[in-house]
Amino acid sequence: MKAKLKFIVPLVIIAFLISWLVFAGVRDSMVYYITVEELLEDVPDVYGQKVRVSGTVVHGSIKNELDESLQFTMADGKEKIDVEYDGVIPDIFTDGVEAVVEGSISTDNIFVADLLLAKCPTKYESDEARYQRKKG
Amino acid sequence: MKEILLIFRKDLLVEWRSKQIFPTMLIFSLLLLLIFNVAFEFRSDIDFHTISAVVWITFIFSGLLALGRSFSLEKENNAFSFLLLIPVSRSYIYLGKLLSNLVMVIVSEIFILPLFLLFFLFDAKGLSLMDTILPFLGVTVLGTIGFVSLGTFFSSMAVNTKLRDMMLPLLVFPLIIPVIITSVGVCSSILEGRPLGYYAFSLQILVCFDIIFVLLCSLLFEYLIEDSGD
Amino acid sequence: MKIAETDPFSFKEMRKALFFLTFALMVLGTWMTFFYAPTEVVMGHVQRIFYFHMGTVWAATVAFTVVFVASIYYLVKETAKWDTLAYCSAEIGMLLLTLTIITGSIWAKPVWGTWWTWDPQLTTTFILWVLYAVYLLLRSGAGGRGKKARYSAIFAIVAFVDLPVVYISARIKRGISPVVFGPGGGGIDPAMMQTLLVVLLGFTLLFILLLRERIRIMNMETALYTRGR
Amino acid sequence: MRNFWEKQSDMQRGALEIEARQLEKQFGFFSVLRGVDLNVFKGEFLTIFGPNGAGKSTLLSIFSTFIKPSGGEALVAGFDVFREKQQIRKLIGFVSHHTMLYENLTAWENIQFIGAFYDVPDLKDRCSDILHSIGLYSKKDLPVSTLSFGMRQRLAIARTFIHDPQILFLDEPYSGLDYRGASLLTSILDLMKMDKTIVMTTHNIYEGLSLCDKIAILDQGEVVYKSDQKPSGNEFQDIYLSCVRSGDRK
Repeated sequence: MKAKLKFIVPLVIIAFLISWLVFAGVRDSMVYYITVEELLEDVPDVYGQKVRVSGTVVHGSIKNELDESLQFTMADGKEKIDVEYDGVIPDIFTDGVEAVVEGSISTDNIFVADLLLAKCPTKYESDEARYQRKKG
Repeated sequence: MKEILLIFRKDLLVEWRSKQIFPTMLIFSLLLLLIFNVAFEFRSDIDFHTISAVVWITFIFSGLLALGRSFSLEKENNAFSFLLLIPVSRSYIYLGKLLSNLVMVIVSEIFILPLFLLFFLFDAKGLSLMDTILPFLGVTVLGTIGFVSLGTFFSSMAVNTKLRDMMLPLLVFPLIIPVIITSVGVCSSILEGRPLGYYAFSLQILVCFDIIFVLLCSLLFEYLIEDSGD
Repeated sequence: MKIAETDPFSFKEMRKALFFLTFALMVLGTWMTFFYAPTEVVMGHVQRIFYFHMGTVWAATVAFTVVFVASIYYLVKETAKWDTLAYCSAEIGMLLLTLTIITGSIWAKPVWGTWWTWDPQLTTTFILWVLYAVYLLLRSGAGGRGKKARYSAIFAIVAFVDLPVVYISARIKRGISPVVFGPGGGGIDPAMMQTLLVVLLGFTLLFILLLRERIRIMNMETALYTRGR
Repeated sequence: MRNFWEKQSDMQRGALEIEARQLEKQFGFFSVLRGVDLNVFKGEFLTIFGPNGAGKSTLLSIFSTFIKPSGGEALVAGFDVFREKQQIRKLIGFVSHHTMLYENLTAWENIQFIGAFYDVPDLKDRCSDILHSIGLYSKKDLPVSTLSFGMRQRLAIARTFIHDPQILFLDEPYSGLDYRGASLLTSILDLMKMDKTIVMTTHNIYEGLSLCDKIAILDQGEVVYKSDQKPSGNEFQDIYLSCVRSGDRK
């Protein structure tokens, strides 16, 4: 009995701690990216530092002309920032998509990105369903 | 409880007599320090996060060196077998070895840490004892408990495998990643001069990891050291 | 030496039935993936790899859970069959997880714009992969059979504690990987859901089929090796 | 100085001290012990012979609680090796050809470290008694690494008696010993067998036969020969060769 207890008590503690970690949430363990708002808060300390920022692409802001780099505005709540990017553009990159950019902000408040990632949607729907929803 | 202290005392006595592990760890750390500085081309603009990462890489590499050695010493003349004959719960044996390894690793870290901060931060401006050094040491102790608990556990496994000490980093590194992530994060926050509230949650997580690992390892130790004879 | 004796699951008919059922479901799942499931509105046809991706990651999860449970049983009972089960399951799980990472990568390149990024979910999956790579390595380097079995069982148990972290991490704030199901998830088109369920069932059966065959082979190897002892 | 080897006890022959019933051990798929039956009574000396890999060491490891058996039953001093390990550990001593000493500690520290785990009254006196009795008291403060091999071996054997175990397991104690060491060990064992239960495995036919009360031969995990009388050397060779199947296990 005593031997069993010696086994069970630690197991219960381990189980409790793991579930605490799961449910209390690993809140700040690793920030994969910051938001536009957080980025602008850190100005001017953040000039020249390499950061990863996420935001929504503002409708109609994408300028993608030949021989020039891609330019668009990324927003997040109230804050906005202009982004410049030269490289491969993800297929789903378009107006209203959530994007993640890696790079640094220059002193004239333009974000120069080395890498542009698009987040895939968390809601999967078919063409038809969206058409129906828009109609209704 | 008496048994844990007996094993702890014996281990420190063995190390005191042989003076093998401790100097090796120190010199190894200094060499790593040199290599990092050379690799960074003696730059002075290295950010706090990189410094914390470098410090932790050094702690873990030199720490694992000591852990591997501590069980090889037990295997000489099969001395460990005799320890297993003693009427003591096997988790006490584990806790005794854990305690002695902890003391050795932490003491060496206390020696290394000021050197690192000095070599990387040069002027050490803005480093106050209360706000930086002591919290840094506290986190170091917490992180070290996490990786030494797993390290002690798996080094007793590694010495019995064909690959011996080569196996130890393979077993330990992937498992201690949570500890590394958290410790490095907290250390860089401390260097940046953030208040305690900023990283308090990470500290809680770190304490959680420590408790989970120590409990799990002392539970499983009995199964680990059973002599399979082949 | 009668091989049949060493195979605890050797019911010939059941084996056949399982094989055909798995085959049928996999074919059906593939057909549904390409012809039944609607095209996703944002990502287009690329999104169809989602079903295969989910299938492999689900089966890998099942596999690693089996490794964990079998490892605990081995430590308690010390009978070889639990070790065989754990080992065979780990091998298949490793294969499935590798496929998961590859399909995920193929999916991420056009959609996100990169093959790999250190997003929390990707990182933890990678750690999981490394853990089981070490598990298989430990088996090759441990020494005798008894030691091999016990050491790898212990490692598997400790490693499994890392598994919950993998699943939390998808829910960590601000990952780039999608959280489709559960609270905070976006949801999924019903036809897509049906396809997914068929594929998941197919992969579960595929895992069971592979596991049984692998155990059979393992037992044959052992029978050969221990013959005449 | 009192000779501590001669400890009077009220033990009498007759009670069952060590018992194995259908003892099984598998390592993975390999059966190392298959249905071993053995009885040793209080005060008896059993010698187990057998070729390499017969399972002798495994059997002793099971009795001394290093290894958990896979099946069957084993009792040491009435305690079950599955469940009552700690009680057994208090009563037994174990000697092998490994010295199991810490090289960097002194002779005194080695003995005292082990003694501290048992509830030995007057530990210090006991330690010095032991060191006197093996003639190493003058060297008590030297690290073990500076002692000769014979001295270390003596120290290792003597250390086993720190808690005055009533049962002794000796796993190939003669291998690696030179002539002097071997004769010392024999004389110690000769004294010990007065009041202790001893099980020894050995390849050394002469020593094994001269000390024991009864013999057993183990081959491929099975007891192939058991006898309560000890045969002469020549008889034993005939028995051994007829019982042990030729050919290695692997």
